[in-house]
This record gives sequence, C-alpha cells and structure tokens, in this order.
Amino acid sequence: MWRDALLIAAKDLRIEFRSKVTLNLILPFAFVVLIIFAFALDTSPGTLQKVAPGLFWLAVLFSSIFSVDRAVAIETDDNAGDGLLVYGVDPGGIFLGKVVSVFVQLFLLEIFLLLGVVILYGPKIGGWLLMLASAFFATIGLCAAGVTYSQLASGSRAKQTLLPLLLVPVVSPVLLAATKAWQDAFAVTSSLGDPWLRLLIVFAVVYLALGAIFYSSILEG
Amino acid sequence: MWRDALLIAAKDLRIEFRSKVTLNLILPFAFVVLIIFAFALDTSPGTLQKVAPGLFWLAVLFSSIFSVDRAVAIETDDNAGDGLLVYGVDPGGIFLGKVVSVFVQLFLLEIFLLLGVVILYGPKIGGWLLMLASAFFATIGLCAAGVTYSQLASGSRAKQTLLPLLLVPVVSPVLLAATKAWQDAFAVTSSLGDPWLRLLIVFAVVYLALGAIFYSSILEG
Amino acid sequence: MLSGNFPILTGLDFEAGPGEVVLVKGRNGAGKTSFLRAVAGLLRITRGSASVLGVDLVANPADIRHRVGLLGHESFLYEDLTARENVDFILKATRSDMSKAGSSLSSVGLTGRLTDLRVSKMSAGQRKKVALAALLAREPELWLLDEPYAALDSWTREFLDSALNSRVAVGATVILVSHEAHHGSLVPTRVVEIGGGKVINDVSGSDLYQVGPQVTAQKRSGHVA
Amino acid sequence: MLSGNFPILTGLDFEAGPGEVVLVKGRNGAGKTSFLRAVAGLLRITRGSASVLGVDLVANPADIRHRVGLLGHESFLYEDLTARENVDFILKATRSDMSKAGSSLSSVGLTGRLTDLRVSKMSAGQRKKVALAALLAREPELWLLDEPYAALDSWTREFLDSALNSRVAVGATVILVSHEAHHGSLVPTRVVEIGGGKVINDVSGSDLYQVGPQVTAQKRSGHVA
Amino acid sequence: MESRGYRWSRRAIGIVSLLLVAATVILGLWITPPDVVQGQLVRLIYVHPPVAWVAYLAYGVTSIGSILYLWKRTRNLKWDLLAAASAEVGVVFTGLTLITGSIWGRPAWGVWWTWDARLTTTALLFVLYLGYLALRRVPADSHQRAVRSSIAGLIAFIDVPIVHQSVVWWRTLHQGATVLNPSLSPKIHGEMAMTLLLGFITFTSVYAWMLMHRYQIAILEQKVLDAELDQLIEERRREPDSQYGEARPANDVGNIDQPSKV
Ligand code: HEM
Ligand SMILES: Nc1ncnc2c1ncn2[C@@H]1O[C@H](COP(=O)(O)OP(=O)(O)OP(=O)(O)O)[C@@H](O)[C@H]1O
Ligand SMILES: Nc1ncnc2c1ncn2[C@@H]1O[C@H](COP(=O)(O)OP(=O)(O)OP(=O)(O)O)[C@@H](O)[C@H]1O
Ligand SMILES: [Mg+2]
Ligand SMILES: [Mg+2]
Repeated sequence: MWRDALLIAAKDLRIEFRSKVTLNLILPFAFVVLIIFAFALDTSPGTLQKVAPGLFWLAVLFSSIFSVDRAVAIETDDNAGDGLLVYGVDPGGIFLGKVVSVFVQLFLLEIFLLLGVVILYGPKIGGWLLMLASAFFATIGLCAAGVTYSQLASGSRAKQTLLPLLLVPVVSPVLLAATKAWQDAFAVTSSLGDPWLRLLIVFAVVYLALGAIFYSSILEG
Repeated sequence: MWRDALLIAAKDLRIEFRSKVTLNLILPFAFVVLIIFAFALDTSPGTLQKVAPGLFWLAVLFSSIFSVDRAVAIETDDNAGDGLLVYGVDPGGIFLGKVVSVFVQLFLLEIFLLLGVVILYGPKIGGWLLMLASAFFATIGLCAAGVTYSQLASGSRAKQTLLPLLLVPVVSPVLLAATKAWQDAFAVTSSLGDPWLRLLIVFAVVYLALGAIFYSSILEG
Repeated sequence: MLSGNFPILTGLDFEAGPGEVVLVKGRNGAGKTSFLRAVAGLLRITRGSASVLGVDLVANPADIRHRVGLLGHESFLYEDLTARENVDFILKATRSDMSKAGSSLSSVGLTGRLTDLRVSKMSAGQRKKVALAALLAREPELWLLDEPYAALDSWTREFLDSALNSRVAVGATVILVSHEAHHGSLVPTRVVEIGGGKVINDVSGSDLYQVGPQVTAQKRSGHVA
Repeated sequence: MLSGNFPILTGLDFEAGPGEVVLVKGRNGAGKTSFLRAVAGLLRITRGSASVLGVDLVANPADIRHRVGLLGHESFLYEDLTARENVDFILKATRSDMSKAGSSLSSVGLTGRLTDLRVSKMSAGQRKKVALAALLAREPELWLLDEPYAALDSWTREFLDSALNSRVAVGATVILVSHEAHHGSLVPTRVVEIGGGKVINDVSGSDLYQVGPQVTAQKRSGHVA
Repeated sequence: MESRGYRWSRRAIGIVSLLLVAATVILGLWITPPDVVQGQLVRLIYVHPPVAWVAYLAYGVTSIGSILYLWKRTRNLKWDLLAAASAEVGVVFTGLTLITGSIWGRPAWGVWWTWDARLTTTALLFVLYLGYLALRRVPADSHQRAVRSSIAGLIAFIDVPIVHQSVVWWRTLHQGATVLNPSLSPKIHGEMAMTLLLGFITFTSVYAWMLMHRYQIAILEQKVLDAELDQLIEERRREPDSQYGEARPANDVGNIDQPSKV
C-alpha cells in the first residue's frame, strides 16, 4: 500500500508539475478571491484584520475543491482509473497517494497565500508554531475528505457541481476549527495545547481513516 | 444568427433540464456558500445585513463560474464544438444561445437565493425595481463575460482553474457595481436613475458586444 | 500546418472531383486525420495555399464547413441527449430536411429503445451509427470519413458501403481513411498514400485494379497544400 | 450484469483454457465490451455465478485483475505524460520488469521523438501503440483485446498478430473482439458469437476450418455466466 | 408483499402516535403552566427539543443501516433502503427543528436567525443530508448507489456530535444542555418534565410510523424495479432478432459461422 501510494503521488505530482496548475493558476485565483473579499465586504482595515483567518481558510477551501477535483479527474479521463484497478494497484494506496499529492500542492499554496494575507490585511501574528501545526492538520483533513468525496461524486455527469455541494458542508467544521485556531494564534497568548488544534487532529485522523477504509468500496462500487 | 441562438439555447436548456444541475445542485451549493460566509466571518447580525448584497453577489459569482463552465463543457466533450462549426452554425449564434441559456439558469437561481438572503440575513429592502433591474443587467454582464472567457480557457487542460482566474478579475467590476446598486436598493431612497445601474447596463452591452464580435475568432483560433 | 510548433502536414498536393472515392492510407501518425481536418476547415493552414471545392482554405476556412460531412475518431455527439435528439439537433443546425431523422436512424439499425437511449449509455459502434445516421440524413457534398469502419459490425459496414455508393453516383465526393484491406462494395477510384505529412503515392483510375464508378465531367478542384 | 437498470449480459456460459485464442463476434451493442470488462473484474455481476482462471468473479472480482491485460476502446493512458512515462508507470504499478519498457516501445515502432511526446499530442494509432507496448512488456496471462486492430496500420497489425502468437505458444490465453474478417497470422481456435447479452454461437476446434495452435494439457477453466 | 405482522404493527404504531400527539397537545397547551420568564413561549419546549432529538435518532438509524450494508457479512439491499428512508424522515425533522427554532428565536432573541454555532451546525446538518439524498439520485446500479450513499451517510453523521457539542465548544446564544446533559438529570421539574418526556416519546413514535411507511414504499419500488428488470432481460435476450428482423443480410450470418472466409 505505501509503495503504491508513493507511486501514485509521484505520478500525480509529475502531471501537476507539468501542467503547473497549482502554481500558475490556483494561486492567482486564491489571491483574486482574497482581494474580492476585501472589496465586497467593504469594511475598514480593522475588520479585515479580524476576519483575515476566516478569509484565508475560505480561499483555501475553494482552492482545495479545484485541486481534489483535478486529482480525481486525472484518473477518470480516458478511464485511467480502470487501468489502475487492472494493474492491481491497492485502492488504499491510490487514496493515500492522491491525498499526499494534493496535500503538497495545497500546503505550498497556503504558504504563498499567507504571505498575501500578511501583506494585504496586515494582521499581527503571535504563535507561529500553532499556526503551522493547525494548518498542517487542517490541510490533511481537507485533502482526505476532499479526495474521498471527489471519488464519490465522480460517477455523476454533474460531478463538478455535486462535489462542492457534498464537500463544503463536510469540511466546514474543519474550516471553522482552523479559523478559530488561527484567531488564537494571532492573539499574543497562544500555545500548542489549543483545543482547536486538538479538534483538527481528530478530524484529520478520522477523515484519513474513513477514506483509507472506504476508498476501495467506492472504486469497486 | 438569432435562429442559431435559439437552437443552441433550446438544446443547452434541455441538457440542463435533463441533468437538473442548476436546481438540484448549484442552488444548494449557493446556500452553503451563504451559510459558510456568514459563519466564517463570525460577525454580529448588523454587519451581515450590511454585507448581504456583497455576499449575495459573491455567491452568484461562484455559481456563475460553474454554470458557464458547464455550458462550454457541453461542446468540448467529445469535440461537439467542432461539430457545430462543421454544421455551419453561426459563432455569434452559439455565443448568444449560450448566454441565454446560462442567463435563464442564473436568474432562476438568483430568485431563490434572494429568498435565502432575506430569510437568513434579514435585510430591509427599499427599491425592488432597482434590485430587479440591476440584477437583470448584472447577470447579462456576468453571463456574456463568463461564456466568452470559458471558451477562451477551454483549450487548456487546466480549464477548471484557468477559468476563475481569468473570469473573476474581469467581472469583479460588475460584482462591485451590482453590490453597490443593491446597497442603494436596500436603502429607503432609491430610484431607477441609480448611477450603478447605468454602469451595469454599460457593462452588459459592452460584454455582449465584445463576445458576439470575438466569439468566432476564439472558436476558430 | 502546425500543432504547437510541430509541422504535421509538410506538403500535400492533391485534387479530387465529384464522384470520386479517394482512399487515404498511411502509417500511424502520417497525418491522415490532420489532413481531413484541414480539408474540413478545422485546422488552420500556416504556410502555402490550399483549396477545396473551389473554396480557399487559407483565407476563409469557414466557408467550406457546412458543405462537408465529417466523421472523425470522435463522433461530435452530446452524451446527455438521446440518439434521436442528437440527430434532430444536427439536422436543425444544418437546416436540413428534418423528416429524414427517423428513417435514417432506423436504416442504420437504431430502432425502438435505442432511439431514445442517451448516447452516454451506448456502445462504441452504436455511437458511430448515430453520427452516421445524421450524416446520411444531411447528405453533404463532401464526405470526410476517418476510419469509419472501426467499431462497426459487418452488417453496418456493408450498409455504409452501399449508402456511400448511391451518394457517389449522384456526384458526391468521398475521402476515406482506412487501414483495413477493402472487401466491401465501395471501390475507391483512387488511393492516396500519405507519409511524413506529404503524399508519397497517388494511384488512380486505370492504374487501380478496378475502375470506380463514373467520374462526372465537370470537375471541381479540391487542392490541399 | 446491470448498467443502471439495464441488463447488459443476460447469460453467458463459456470457458477458455491456456493457449486458446477466442474470437468474440457480435452485432454492435451485443455486449462484447461489457463481457470483456466483466472478465477483467471491472463490471460487477449481479446475478448468477462466474469464474475466470479459477477466480470467482462474483465474490472477489479484484483477484483476477492483475493477471489480466486489457486493451479497450479507451487506452487508459495519462494524456499529460509521455509515451515512455506512461509505460514506465504501468510497469511499476504492476511490479513488472522495468527494463523492457524501451524495447517494447521500439518494437511497436515508437522510437526517437515519439517516446518523449505527450500522449495528448499523439494520433489515434500511436496512442493504441503505447497501450500495446505496455501490455507487451507486462506479459499478462489473459489478454483481453477489444477491437485491437482499429486505428492500427497494417504493419502494426501484423506485428501484433505475431506477438500474440508467440505469447499463446507459451500458454497465454487471448480473448479478442473484432469486427474485421481475419487475414492476419493470428488464427482463432474458437469463435464465439454474442447477441442480446448471451452466447448464441460457439464454434471451436475441428469445426473451424483450421485447428489453432497447441492447447496445453493442464486446463484452467475460464467460466463466465 | 408486506407481511401481516409488519402491517399490523405499522397500524398500531400509527394509532398510538395519534393518541400520543393528542395527549401532548393537551398537556402542552393547557395543563402545564406558563414559564416565569418566557411566559407562553415555553410551550415550544415540548416540540423543539424532541424533534431535534428525533432527527439525531433518524440519522443514527441511517448510520447503522449504512454500516450493515457496508459490512460484507450483513450486506443486504434492505439496509440501504432503510438508511435512505430514515435519512429522508431525518431531513424532515431537521427542517422542523430549524422552523420551530426560528419561531422560538423571533420572540426570544428578537431575530429569526442568527449565526450562532448550534444554529449553523444544524443548518449544515440539513444540507449534509440533502447532499446524501442528492447523491442517491445520481444514476447508478443499486449496489453502487448503496455503497456510495452509505459512505456519505456515515461521514455526514460526524456532524451530529458536533451539533450536540456546539453549545459547549463555542460560547453561544442557544440554550445549553438542559435535558440531555451529561448527568442525565433534567434541569426542569414536575409537570413540565413529564410533558417534555411525553413529547420525546410522541415524536419518536411518529418517527417510527413515518419510517415504516417510507421503508415499505422503498421496498415496493424495489420490487417494481426487479419486475421491470426481469422483463428487460427477456427483451434483451430476444434482441438480435428483434433489432434487425428480416433486414439482416444473409452474408453476415455466413461470416460468423465460417471465419475461414480468407
Ligand atoms: C433556528 C433556531 C434553532 C435551532 C436550529 C435549534 C437547534 C436545536 C438542536 C439541534 C437541539 C438539540 C440539541 C441537543 O440536545 O444536542 C436543540 C435543543 C434545544 N433548543 Fe434549540 N434551536 C434553535 C432555537 C432555539 C431557541 C430560540 C430556543 C429557546 C430560547 C431553543 C431552546 C432549546 C432547548 C431548551 C433545547 C434543549 C436543550 C437540551 O436539552 O440539550 N432553541 N435546539
Ligand atoms: N443504462 C442503459 N440503458 C439501456 N441500455 C444500456 C444501458 N447501458 C448499456 N446499455 C446497452 O448495453 C449494450 C452495451 O454493449 P457493449 O458496449 O458491451 O457492446 P459491444 O458489443 O461492445 O458493442 P460495439 O461493437 O458497438 O462496441 C448496448 O446495447 C447499450 O445500448
Ligand atoms: N505538438 C506536437 N509535437 C510533436 N508531434 C506532434 C505534435 N502534434 C502532432 N504531432 C504528430 O503529428 C502527427 C498527427 O498525425 P494524425 O493524427 O494526423 O495521424 P493519422 O495519420 O491520423 O494517424 P492514425 O492512423 O494513428 O490515426 C502524429 O505523428 C503526431 O505525433
Ligand atoms: Mg487518425
Ligand atoms: Mg464494444
């Protein structure tokens, strides 16, 4: 399973690297979302600083929808997913591989996006470690749930619209917890014992486990 | 051209009606966006009422991305667009047809979404006529720009991410103007002479004209 | 003719008149599909000159399109519409006679539940038949067929051959790409072999083992560079 | 076997042993593709029982998959990877001998710039060749070929036939769907006709005009209901 | 067809539910006193918490049905149909929770809706199971549909404990755990507690009755599908003759019998 996961992750990252979707396209998109939010909400800079964590995670959420959609689309184009089954690749490995590849992309994106938030909204940041840790686990949760649901929705011809409908409610607790954790991190007194961080770890573990267990049934079904 | 436009619009609406994407999927998605926005921004009810127009148009913007993407994807699946060219369908007609079909869907969506905003955010509405007129022209602008850019992006393998990147900056003036117009409409003293409405009409006309003129070059390119 | 920066067609000099049945052969990747797409006005020609049925392909490729019937590796169908709806749409779009939709569908063997089945549910051969039915109802002047026999069963192959023969007899031109040795009743009047993006062999008329159907006198030139 | 609620296969009773070359024929939509997908463990069997190479297809369809080499209407390739990268990936995924990638690509005629060309740029026949090269390097026990000749040029057809013959000689089983009358050097030991989702004709061995290559003694049963 | 025992118990539960509803209405509207603080408004407590609880129960049943379907040894399409039926009823009760809550919120908090954690997570719960129902409408064979929706149903259930805990995790406007608190000792007393208990029993019984009905309909629908399938199989088997009839040229048959035509 681990070997298959690495194989899949390497292939997906190579395909992504070749088409440069994350760097060239999703990232600017996320920036545009940040700017649009700032405009549409039309509030004073003070408010923007307060809502910066929420906006950041909203932008990440929207980007993640595109990323997981692409990760699964790679296999449905030209029925390549059937190929994987015929080659005897472990479905759990496929799942983990896709989670890893999406995770790498999203995490990179978050780093750049954070720079954007800092520059555009200028919040003060107290606890870097808490921010990093919560981003790490929140992203795992997002990726695991995203890949699972993207595969669930893939049978439908209206996949691109079914996916957000299913996924957004499922990951919104992650979104909320991550937002809260970052708000805590922005405060001066913050620690790694933050309860939101613990919640994020629980989500990450639960979604990863559910995905790894059920992915094979979804692929087979 | 008008005949071709009707033909295309009828076909697209039939395909949409069959897959029921707008009603069953995009609409709940838009609601989810409304809910998520409200919660992620974590503000008091007063603020939400103030930003309700902005959130409404953001939700419409995201929905429109999915709609125009689907409208163009209908032709790129199995290269059906090449077919249209061979059949000698007028490119201007294709453009207008797609704009009409997307417009019908989006306008329906906006009506339901408005109900949602009224219930969830509870804003007071002063000028219904101004709201309706500005929604009408803003939607035309969105659809015209959306269909054009969706076609522009369709050559790319990373279409789903290229589209928002291209489209969001282009329609953000429309988004801002519509938001402003609605803010005026929510105020007690509003009239159809609103300058934002005039701006929206200009956008609608310009994007429609540009699309109709250049669509054929894009298809040929 | 370029794709990205790669020259696909490097030089074709070729004419075909009404009533001709041109069989295009060549190795995989020789440029046959690209050649047909260029003739249909779908591939832009970057250098040189080309004309088909008197239309200049470099200046106005769009003018040739509605006179052409193209059956490619893909079938240009809408997956969410049924066979019947697809054919109806194509006939409306080309302003053809709508009444022929039903009869041409049943002539290729799509009757009963199959006419109301969405294309996405159909087998490879059934899809091809839907595309074929639309072409038959449209009756274009110039038929561009890219491996039309692939995926068709032997009954439909026979049927296609005889249908093409009757079109050719009234002056239509057929350009046909096929890798299969021919056994059907459609006899090419000319065989063109493409290799490396250019014509490497062009055998026609009396040089062929058998002379094709009557070539009508008034010759329209189809010339592709 | 259901698709949505439509019964695609309604009853097949069929066995094949090592060294056999089974030619599956049938009208368009008869269920040939679905039959191959079922044998490969990709279509679930909802009623009845079925087994292939001793593996129960109803209980554990997954167990058969890695022993099978499937070439379908689609080629299962990644459009954004090159020919070489695709083959390498498939060999890694199936834990096969990586060193054969280059030689099998060149054996189907994909050399030089073509090995490093993205599949999305390739012609229909070239894509099929990439898929074929991967199969050749993998050497599966059971070859399921869905119209393998479509889009291949005559040189590659010949090559495929001889490659299959050499595999069959060492005990591989080939199930082949094709609409074309056969002229190549691959001679079926058996012809099965499918219609309406069931076998309607099964001619084998001495009933055929020619007896196929040696059928080895120890017979593994492939039984699909 | 519906077994006799099933039919009788369904009817019995229906009658009992009716009686219970009547008793709850009488007790809730007339017998119990108005609250010191909330006045007549408090009467909503006999409806609002019970319907919310029944929604949880319904989703719990959906999860159990999903697990039983996913587990190979107990796999049976009936579990999936039960899960779906229960989810549908659950969506109705979640809707009722939202509506009764809103009605209560207007006088109690001055707004129909506010972005309180309990309210938001409840709204998400509603959408999650709407998504579950949307996924079920994606065309697929019954097994595929069952697997996919079972997984979605299980994952959606994660939101239920979140809704329940939301009043603890977020500081909220909404009432804390009054009845279903950790120590299981209700913080209200006497007649009110009794009536509230009755409310729980009543709505649970109404749920059971609705579920049995919906499940029965699902089973019947499945029977119709199976019957249609048998007919389709018959048609499919006759296909080669019916499809072309006499139009089929003779040489085609020859072609198949003698591949020797070299
Ligand atoms: C739309 C608005 C509302 C929604 C969506 C909502 C939702 C819920 C839910 C899901 C529960 C079950 C909680 C659990 O036990 O896990 C609940 C319980 C309850 N709600 Fe609401 N509610 C709303 C408004 C209100 C209002 C306005 C009041 C009173 C002022 C209220 C009072 C209660 C009480 C007393 C309980 C029982 C608490 C317990 O025993 O745990 N709710 N509500
Ligand atoms: N949901 C459905 N409803 C009705 N018919 C269906 C459905 N799904 C599949 N079919 C039918 O099942 C058959 C599938 O056949 P399959 O693809 O196996 O054919 P095939 O023998 O490979 O044909 P070809 O030679 O054209 O490739 C087709 O007749 C198709 O119309
Ligand atoms: N961007 C590119 N870079 C390199 N080569 C390219 C590019 N685009 C196309 N090609 C080559 O151009 C040729 C296109 O050929 P075309 O599809 O017309 O072939 P064909 O004769 O139809 O082949 P087939 O018989 O396989 O269908 C192929 O050899 C392909 O490899
Ligand atoms: Mg080709
Ligand atoms: Mg097939």
